Amino acid sequence: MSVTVKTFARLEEAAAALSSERGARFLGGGTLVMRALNEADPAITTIVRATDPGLAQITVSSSRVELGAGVTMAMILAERELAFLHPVARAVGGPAVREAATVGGNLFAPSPYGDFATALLALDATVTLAGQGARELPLEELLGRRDRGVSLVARVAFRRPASDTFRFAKVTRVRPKGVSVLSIAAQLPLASGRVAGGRVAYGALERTPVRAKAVERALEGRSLDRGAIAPALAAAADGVAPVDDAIASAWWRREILPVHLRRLLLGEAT
Amino acid sequence: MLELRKDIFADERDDNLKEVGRPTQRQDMLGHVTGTSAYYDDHRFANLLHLKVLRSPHAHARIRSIDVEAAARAPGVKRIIRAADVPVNLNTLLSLIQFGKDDEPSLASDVVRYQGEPILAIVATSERAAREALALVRISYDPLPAVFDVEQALKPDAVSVNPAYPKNTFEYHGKYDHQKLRFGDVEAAFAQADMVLEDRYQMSPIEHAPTETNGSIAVPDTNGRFTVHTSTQALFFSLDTAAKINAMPSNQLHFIGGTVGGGFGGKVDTLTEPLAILAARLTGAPVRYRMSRHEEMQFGSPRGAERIYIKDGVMRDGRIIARKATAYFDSGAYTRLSSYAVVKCVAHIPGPYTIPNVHADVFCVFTNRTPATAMRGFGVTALDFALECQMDKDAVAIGMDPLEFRMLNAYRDGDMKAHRREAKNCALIECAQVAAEKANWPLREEFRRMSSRTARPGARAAPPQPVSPQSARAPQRISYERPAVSAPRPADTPAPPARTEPPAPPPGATHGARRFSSVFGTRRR
Amino acid sequence: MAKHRGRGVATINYPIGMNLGGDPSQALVHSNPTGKFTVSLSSIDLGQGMKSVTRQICAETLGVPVEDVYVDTADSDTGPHCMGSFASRGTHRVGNAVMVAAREARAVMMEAAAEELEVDPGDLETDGRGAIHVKGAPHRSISVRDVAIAAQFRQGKTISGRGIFLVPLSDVDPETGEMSPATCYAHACLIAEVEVDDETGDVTVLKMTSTYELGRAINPKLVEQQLVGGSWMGMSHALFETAEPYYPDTREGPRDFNEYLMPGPGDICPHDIVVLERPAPDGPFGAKGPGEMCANPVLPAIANAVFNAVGVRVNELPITPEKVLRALKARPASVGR
Amino acid sequence: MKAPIQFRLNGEETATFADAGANLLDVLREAVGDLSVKGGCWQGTCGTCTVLVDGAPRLSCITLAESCAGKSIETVAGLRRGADLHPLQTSFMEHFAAQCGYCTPGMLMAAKALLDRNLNPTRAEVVDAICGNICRCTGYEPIIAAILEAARLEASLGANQRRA
Repeated sequence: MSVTVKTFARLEEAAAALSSERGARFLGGGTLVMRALNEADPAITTIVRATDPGLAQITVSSSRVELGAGVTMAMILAERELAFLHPVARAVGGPAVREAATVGGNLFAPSPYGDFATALLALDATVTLAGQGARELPLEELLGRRDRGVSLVARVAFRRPASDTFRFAKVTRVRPKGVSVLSIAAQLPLASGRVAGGRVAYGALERTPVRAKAVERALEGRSLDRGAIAPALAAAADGVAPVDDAIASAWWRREILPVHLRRLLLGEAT
Repeated sequence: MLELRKDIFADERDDNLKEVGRPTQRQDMLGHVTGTSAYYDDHRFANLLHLKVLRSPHAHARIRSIDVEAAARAPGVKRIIRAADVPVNLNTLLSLIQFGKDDEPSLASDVVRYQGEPILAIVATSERAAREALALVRISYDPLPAVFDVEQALKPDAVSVNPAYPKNTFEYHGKYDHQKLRFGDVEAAFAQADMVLEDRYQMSPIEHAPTETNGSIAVPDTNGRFTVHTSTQALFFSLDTAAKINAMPSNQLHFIGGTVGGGFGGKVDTLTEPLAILAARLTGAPVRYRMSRHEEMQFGSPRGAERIYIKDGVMRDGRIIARKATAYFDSGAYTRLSSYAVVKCVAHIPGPYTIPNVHADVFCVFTNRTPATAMRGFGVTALDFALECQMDKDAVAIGMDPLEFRMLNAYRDGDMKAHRREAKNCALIECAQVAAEKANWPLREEFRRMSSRTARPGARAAPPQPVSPQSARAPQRISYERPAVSAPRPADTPAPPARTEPPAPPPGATHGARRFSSVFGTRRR
Repeated sequence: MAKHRGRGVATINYPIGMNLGGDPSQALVHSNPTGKFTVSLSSIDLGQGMKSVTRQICAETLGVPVEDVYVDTADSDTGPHCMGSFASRGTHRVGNAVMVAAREARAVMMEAAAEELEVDPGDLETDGRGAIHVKGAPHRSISVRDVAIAAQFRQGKTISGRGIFLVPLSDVDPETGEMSPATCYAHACLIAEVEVDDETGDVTVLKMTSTYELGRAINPKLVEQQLVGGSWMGMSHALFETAEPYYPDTREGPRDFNEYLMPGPGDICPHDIVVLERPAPDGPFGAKGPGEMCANPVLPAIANAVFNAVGVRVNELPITPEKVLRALKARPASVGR
Repeated sequence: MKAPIQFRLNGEETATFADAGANLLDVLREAVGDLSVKGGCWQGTCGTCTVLVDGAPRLSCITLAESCAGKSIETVAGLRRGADLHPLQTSFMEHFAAQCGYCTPGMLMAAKALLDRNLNPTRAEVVDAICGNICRCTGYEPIIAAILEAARLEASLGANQRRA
């Protein structure tokens, strides 16, 4: 019994096909689905594709950024306006993977993958689902229920961060590129030198990227200097439950989390 | 990046050569850069079938029942191979040189002994069809307790892993559960030593990770022969193993290989050829058995984990007077080649040093994990890690420069090794001197003047026999023109006296005093 | 936060060929009718350069240019027995077998040349460029090509040779372990420089300096390939690699190259290598074998460098940053923050 | 169920049939017969199968074959320039940048993807270009050196052509 590949011109049609069949999977860049297909994953009976040009659309205004779910890491690296995201896109695999890996796919990549989703979480991104009753929901909500039911993402959107307020660090054993031990993304808008409405997210610590809410609270109203961030560092691991995997143990992830958070916040070299 | 120091040992070499010593281009390089080098899988055959094996999800379990009905009916399935179909379903790799008992089935029948052990094989028209059919096989297991730690496995109440070796250890000389090394009297020497240091070292299981995974294609040839394109590292070794398991005369098999995508020891075990040939016989079609990367990583034999305990007796003047080693090779569920590595490990103890009292017990232990096999540095890599870390600790303990400490104890021409053969053709000291010079590692004058060629008199070694100029100046001479094994016969070799009095200082008291005095207690670096 | 530098050393030796011997290899050498030679083996080239090393040994022994020799391997119908490519036995065992075969072929070639030149074979020498001439009289010369044609079509001689090399199997004394494990040993000393991050336990290898004694570098570039690639693998074993990250617990075993950690191209460091040659009495032109040993000194040298840098010993491989950090935290006066 | 698929392979129009869901690697090797492309993992984790699709490096083992319909595919089989080797091939040879040779086709294509865009790469850029390609033999250094050298070769070649 071989698989069927269905290709649609419009995303809505793809979404419909996807929701109409349990064994249907949407093929983005292929880094996850093609591998499963090569391993003859019996859960996959149909591959759904979409050639909808909207999928690969990047829209950048002075205040807002919209990324089609099919936008690849390579496309982001080619977009000058998105320079603040280049370190994140460059952190995803080697050049060949970056040509394939998509924004949408990264939202569903299991830990320790999902560095780009981690960045989007810190950017307070919203996700627009395709298909009937297409609706917008916070990325955090999607990550919470991504394993239940198939939802096709059309695009993500977020407010464009003020210059120099977005930071990203990926910790990996292998240089220049390896799978994350952990990744930290932070959006830290400053009002008269103090953090106002900051967002911090961790990747590769749990099954999905997570917000570091204790750290966000501890940073609120603080300036970014060694003394002022101390409470945030103390709270670095509050409410997060790191996992053991082939890359690193939960213990080590927990131990080095505050170290790398400090290095990120103070702009120290890692 | 690489520099040849022709000046050193020049008197022992004839450098009047035309082709040897030149940086000639590799014969296979053009093929490599044009993508035309032909590896085993770069041969195409019409109606090629694909073989995948079903692997045990349990580390240790009794197989209660196997139901292949649905799988047999699955699209593309040509044949399902069970344990009973394997002509000789028990083998051990070194049976070819009569070392060890047959202990490993090609396909498990009643009991699985490690997670990933093959139970049956499905031959289908595509790899996908084979994989899909595997998912339809129903097997029920009675899980059994499993053992994963080498020292736990040696406890009397431990689970028995391998029925050929019920005590979980390979059997040496038909009577011992380990290989011994005995030289001098370590206990007496420990009692005399200024310091005794002991530590435990643990190697990890390591995957060879060649970029080309293990695989082979067996093709029915004319006149009842089979051509086998293979990734093996050992053509006849694999041919003879496959012939034995398939109960075929060896000349019915035609193995072709020789261009292999990396091996590092991981392509000696003949993991795919026997079943590929059997499948080709049973179906009359060419069959490819190519291990997936996941299989290669977890179920292809790894470099085995070794646990090594080292205990050294050291004198403040820098001499190591005793070394005791106890080592456990984690062989996994079956022997494969670990039994051989144990003997190689014993031969390597105590490392490239002359130590008058050496004692070692090395065990090949069975546990419920993927069987281990050879890897680059087999039997030695982990031991060198243990020995050289221990050497560092010894040096620190007596406050001596770690490199000078090694040079001081380094074996030299004429020294007696623990396995009772005379050291010859040594060069450890010269390597240390040149590396130190390159790295600006300070060595004192007497260490810069040392030589591997100055034989050392004294109780620590047999009476030095000067290297005869003839043999030294005739590098081309090879051993079938001389006694095949250059070491003296056991009988001629004076065994070192088992001593109760403290061993004499290595190079004779006075010489030794001169060499060591300046070292005494000084700490440098 | 502090990064600490340190360096460590290791000195090792390595036995050449299968332990206790008993691992024969054979070779066949023959000339085609126009004086080009084929070496037939069943030995395997898995990247180490078997084809190239035996090719140079054969050319040197025959006295012809390396371009005139081609090594054909491995086909069990045409290549005679070889134990296999492992135990650092290729250059030594197979190289020796090829030498013997080439000597036999050379003897016939010289006889045929002598017959053509009407001199005594003992008075002839090869020039290594494809010609054979009378010693001291280069003008009395004949090309290997013409010799081969003459041997084949006029003299009815086969310019060919058979070779085998065997260190006979020896046994081990059960009580004392007395044995003859190997006939020659290669040697090495390696010094590693590392930097250790005392907040994370991360270890970076900054530089390696090494000396290897290999008997004879049949081909220095192939030796360099082994030593550079081998030291990378040594670094990989020391700091990264494990098929069972929680050994002896078998969980979380890596399934792919993302999960199986090895140093990337951004992790490598400068490596100064010096090669010494103390010929092995029974090696082909004195050669031993660099293939396996080159990874071995790196593991302890790095472990010792880590101790030298931060004063902790990690006795379990791989030396992961986690293990270093645990050791640092276990120290009473830990971490100089 | 097989479907027809057509693309340009090393400049030649190529048509074949592919199983639904087949990856580009298997189609190139099994259907088209371009055996210069090697497979190392079929997981997208080793880079051995790297080819260029419309000039961009792609892991052919996780690229849906039919998604390449009408596109231009480059493999190492098409790297030669007539009788001459590509500067990358020459340079890999001169630097002895291959041992077992199995990762070499993927390395060469990953390197070509870089040089096609950048004839003056830094060492860091070269390292990034091959960071998705596993080599178990060489320790990478000779490969990095070979690519840097090839870039210089190409640059001077291009300069000469411009002068001519």
